[in-house]
Amino acid sequence: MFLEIEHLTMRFGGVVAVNDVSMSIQRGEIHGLIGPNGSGKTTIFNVVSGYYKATGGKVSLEGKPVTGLAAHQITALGFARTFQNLRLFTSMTVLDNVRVAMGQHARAGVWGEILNTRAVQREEKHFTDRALELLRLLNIAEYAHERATNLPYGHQRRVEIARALATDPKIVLLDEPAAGLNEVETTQLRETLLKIRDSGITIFLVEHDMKLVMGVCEQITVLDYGKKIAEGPSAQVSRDPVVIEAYLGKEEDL
Amino acid sequence: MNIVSIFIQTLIGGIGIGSLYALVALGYSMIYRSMGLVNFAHGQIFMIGTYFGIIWYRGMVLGLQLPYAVAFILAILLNMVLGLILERIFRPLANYDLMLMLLGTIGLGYVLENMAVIIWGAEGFAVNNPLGNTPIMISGVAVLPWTLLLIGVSALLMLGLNVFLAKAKIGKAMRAAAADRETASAMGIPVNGTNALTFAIGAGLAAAAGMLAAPIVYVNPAMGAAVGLKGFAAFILGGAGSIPGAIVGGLVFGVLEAVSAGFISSAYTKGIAFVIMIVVLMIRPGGIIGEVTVDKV
Amino acid sequence: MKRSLVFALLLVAVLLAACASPTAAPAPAAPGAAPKAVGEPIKIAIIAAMSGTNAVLGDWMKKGVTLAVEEKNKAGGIQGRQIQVIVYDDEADPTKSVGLAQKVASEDKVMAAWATSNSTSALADIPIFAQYKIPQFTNGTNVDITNKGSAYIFRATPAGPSFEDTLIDFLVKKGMKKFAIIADTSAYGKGEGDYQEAALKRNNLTATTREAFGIDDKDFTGQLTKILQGQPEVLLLASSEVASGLIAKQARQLGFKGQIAGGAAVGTPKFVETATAEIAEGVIFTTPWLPNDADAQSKAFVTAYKARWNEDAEFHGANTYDGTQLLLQAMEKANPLTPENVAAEMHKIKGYKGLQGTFNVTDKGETITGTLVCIVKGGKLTVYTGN
Amino acid sequence: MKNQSSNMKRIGLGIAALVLLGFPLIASTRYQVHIVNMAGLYILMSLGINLAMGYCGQINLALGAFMAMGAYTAALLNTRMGVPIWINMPLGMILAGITGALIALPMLKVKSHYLALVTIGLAETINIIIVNETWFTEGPLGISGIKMPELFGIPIDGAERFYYLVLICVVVGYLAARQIMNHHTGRAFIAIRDSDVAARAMGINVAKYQIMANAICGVYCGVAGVLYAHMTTYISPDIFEFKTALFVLTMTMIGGMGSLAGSVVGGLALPLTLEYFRAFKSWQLVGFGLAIMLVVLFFPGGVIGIARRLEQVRGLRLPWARKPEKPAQTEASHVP
Repeated sequence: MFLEIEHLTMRFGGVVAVNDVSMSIQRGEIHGLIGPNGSGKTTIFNVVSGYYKATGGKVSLEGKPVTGLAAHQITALGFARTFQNLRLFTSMTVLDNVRVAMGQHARAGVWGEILNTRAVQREEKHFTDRALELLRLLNIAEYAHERATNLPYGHQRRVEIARALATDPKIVLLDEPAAGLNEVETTQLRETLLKIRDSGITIFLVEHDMKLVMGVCEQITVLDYGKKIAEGPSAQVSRDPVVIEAYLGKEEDL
Repeated sequence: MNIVSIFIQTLIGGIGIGSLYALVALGYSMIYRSMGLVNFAHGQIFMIGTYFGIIWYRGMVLGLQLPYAVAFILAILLNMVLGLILERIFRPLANYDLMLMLLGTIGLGYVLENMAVIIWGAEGFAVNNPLGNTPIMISGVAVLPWTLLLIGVSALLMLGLNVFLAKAKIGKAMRAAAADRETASAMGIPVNGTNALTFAIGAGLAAAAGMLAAPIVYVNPAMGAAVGLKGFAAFILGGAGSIPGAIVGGLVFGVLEAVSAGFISSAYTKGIAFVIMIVVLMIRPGGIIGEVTVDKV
Repeated sequence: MKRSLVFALLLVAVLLAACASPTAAPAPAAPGAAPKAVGEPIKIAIIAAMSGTNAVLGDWMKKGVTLAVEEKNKAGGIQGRQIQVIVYDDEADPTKSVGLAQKVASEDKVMAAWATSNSTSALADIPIFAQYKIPQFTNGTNVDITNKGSAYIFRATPAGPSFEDTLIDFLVKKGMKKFAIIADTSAYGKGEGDYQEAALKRNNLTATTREAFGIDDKDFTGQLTKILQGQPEVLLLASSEVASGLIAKQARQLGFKGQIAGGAAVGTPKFVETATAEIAEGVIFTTPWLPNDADAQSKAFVTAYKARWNEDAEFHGANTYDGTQLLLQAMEKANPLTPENVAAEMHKIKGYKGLQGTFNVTDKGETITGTLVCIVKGGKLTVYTGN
Repeated sequence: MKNQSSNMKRIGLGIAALVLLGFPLIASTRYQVHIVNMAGLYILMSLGINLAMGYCGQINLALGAFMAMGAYTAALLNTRMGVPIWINMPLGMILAGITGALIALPMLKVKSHYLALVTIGLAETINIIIVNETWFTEGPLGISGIKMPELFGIPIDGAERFYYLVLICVVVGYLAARQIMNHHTGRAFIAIRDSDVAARAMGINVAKYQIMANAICGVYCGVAGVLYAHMTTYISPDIFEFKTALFVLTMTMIGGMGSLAGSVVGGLALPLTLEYFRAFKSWQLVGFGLAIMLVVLFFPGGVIGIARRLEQVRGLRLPWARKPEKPAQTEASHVP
């Protein structure tokens, strides 16, 4: 298995946010994680990416254990993520937002940077080129030198995705990337997701927009009250009566 | 003297000075909880408050020599007026970054201290003790009547403040405004007004501390800096913004100093107090009573 | 692009502004050069704490020096030239003091400088005045000041050990054996504490306890309680006037019945005021000069001081007055009148009778030794006359 | 157009370089050079604190302790073993850097005003150690008789010659800081300040960079300390008290926190302005206090902030001028 989550439990004081959830993700797939608000989706993301320390259970990527590592170490293993509420580096340009995420590949060290050695210059050029490439992938290259927070909301979402991709991940965790986007933007996002998947990166997606989820995800896991209530191919899950009752039933407008 | 009475003797000294720290720390805490402002000029407000009272007691205004109790009340009232003015000036600072608050209020400290130098001179004076310098002996432990008064009045003030915040209508309004500015505002509480009152009470407490300290210390414009720093330490140690925290912090810091001076190493008194404080903060980053805010993702 | 330019120009503007500072003299820098013009006043600088906790020391220095200079000016000045005193506040901060020493040496081109009333700042300034060959006067008591090998430093008052040796020899002679020391951690307090310990050692004694405190401390219960456990006969104070006063007060309140004693700082009205007359009663100290001293010279000084400053004279005013008299003498003799020659003439002064006694300037720059044992009586500082 | 502005820039930089190189010649007294030398040391410290606090967002009030590390290293080695400044400098930098790194350790746990107090406490503790361990540090009286440096037999003994040493250090320090900020390390600092949560997700080892920022700050202050010791030839513990840190912070703030140029402008402007107003004694300090209050209340971006506002530069922002999204992280709201 590529990503393996086993018996994951997360408690905050007396509240059980995630209760004994196990699931697995195949390499190269787009895997959706859905469920009503407060069902523990973001908590799972936060545990997987190292922000919370799981109360129980374990996570592993390609057989290597992830649980217990610090967030930046987990990123180094090949995880990248975006945030539900945008967390861009607000005083940096779009380009720098993306470049800073490549830092784990910086070999220079502070001395090399001060001396601005040939190797550092090469590395810097490589960062810039790669960052621009990612910005082009997300169609925001023209804003490279704008301050990130000056961009429209939808574009800021794309900067977050570009930034996540810049860490050179094996798997990206996207936390509601379509939130706040209009229909056109959502369509573009869908194409972007497919492009990312096609470039060999696995996607783990938390999303409320069912059309998007059903359109791109091969596999879906459904949570309710912190428990897994269903999983399987999207077509199958969308017909699952338990899911309809627990989730779709509550939000008829979808 | 046996070891127990030696310890008690040391402890009383620590509680005395600790009560002063606590009163000053309460000022920090009151202002912090209402406005989110860390007022680094509070030591100087304490100093000004002391002068505001002592000038009446020593007949420095129109030759009027008023009784100490009257001077005490005047000090509190005058300093509260100063507090009201300062609150108006610093209202915009409340939403700023800590660094800006730090510098802005330190700037105020410079102004207050040097204005005091200009008005009252740099030299300062000793204030005679209205209750005399003869200690009361209780089974080998010597206690100055003034120290008892100091501890007693401090305790009363702290108790009074707690009751005021808990029971009085305006106190409740202040608590509400401190807890949630917007909701309080929506409920019709004049938030700016309660903030001004909070600031004034903080300044009043500082004046009270100053007047309680005056007969046992030496009054000069530089007296605020040291007390201000220790009051700040007490405020942080107890837990920023917590009323019981400020009291506990002040007493702990005072006792810590006295005990390390008497029993560990007097040369390292301040160092020991600070190191213990740092260790406490490493274990409880929110202070002894303060709450730790979890970094939400 | 534009920003770098703005920045560069800002930089230039600020630097040029520095060159045009309002106190700047138009002449180019020439270290140690003396003013040539005949009618031009001779300048003497005072660098001392004029604000902050030590302000009182600076104020006393200003009063003593100014009084001596004004008297001389009235009498016609030096070689027909008037003397001008320029006062600078170093806030007792050595960094500021060093800057000001540079300033008076290179901009004001002074004939001599009083720098400063604090031992640390005085020490900091020594290399500057030595470099410019300008005589530097201090009333700081730390022994190290004259041990730095400068030919331009002069101490207008006895060094610390003169105070403490006399004091402790006297007390030991009176039969005291158990001494405790409480000293602050400043240069002055720690220095005096060390001299007290050394004096005790000379008498084959050691302090029962030596305790320290920070200069900002107000409560000494911890230290004093510990000291009292050793049941000392004498409590030696080594700190500033105010802290010494507070400690004396608290020691008595904690039930200390023995002798309280100390050096120069204890022999001041400020100490008595802080401790209160009641508690200061009987405190023994040493000083080279007391305001109610009997001889005619002192009486004249006390009267003149009171008339000029509307304030009672005290020890620091007297020693800076004495030092300035030495300086004026040296300036009279210096030919031509340059700072370097003044310093050389200073070293030749022997047997001058001043307020504090007879001055004999040594190679190191000490001018006087010897202190009197005194006692606080009825709230007044008096010479000890008992047995 | 572009050519013209780059020519203007060249001319401007050329004038600046000339003034900088010729300053001791056009200064009318040695004292003026001394004041500018001191300003140079403050600029170095200000650059350090700008990296750690302005860019990386780490409150640090222990600058005096870092400076003391450099100064005491130089003073002790020079007076006891005759070690020259050229060896003391790297040693002082290393020791001050290590001190900076150690002081950063509590930062990993303690935040905001708690951190302000912790750094004050650590600095005080270091000061108390210096005061009390007389056998090693000469105690409160300080160390005198430090030698001024010498280079190839030429003594660097006056303020004028020392000026060039300071100038070289400031220029190198400034350029080094610029290089750091133009590369990954600098970007990581800003990322941590803007959102340490996101920074971690981008693979940035927040703790490592926080420690590094403070170590670098320590190195800058260490350089200032070594220079100070050899320049004034005397040091004592009271030089390195809290007020020094405060002074440097104030000048950084007046120049512009989060801007390297701000460090330079503030570091020159504040000491020189104070010099102008020396004659006003206590009023000078009242004015100083009022000036700080005015800057904080009305121009929180400092001089550089004003310049930028005039320029209307987009894409850059002064971190300290912003209001935090939620006012002042109200822990207050948790209090019963």
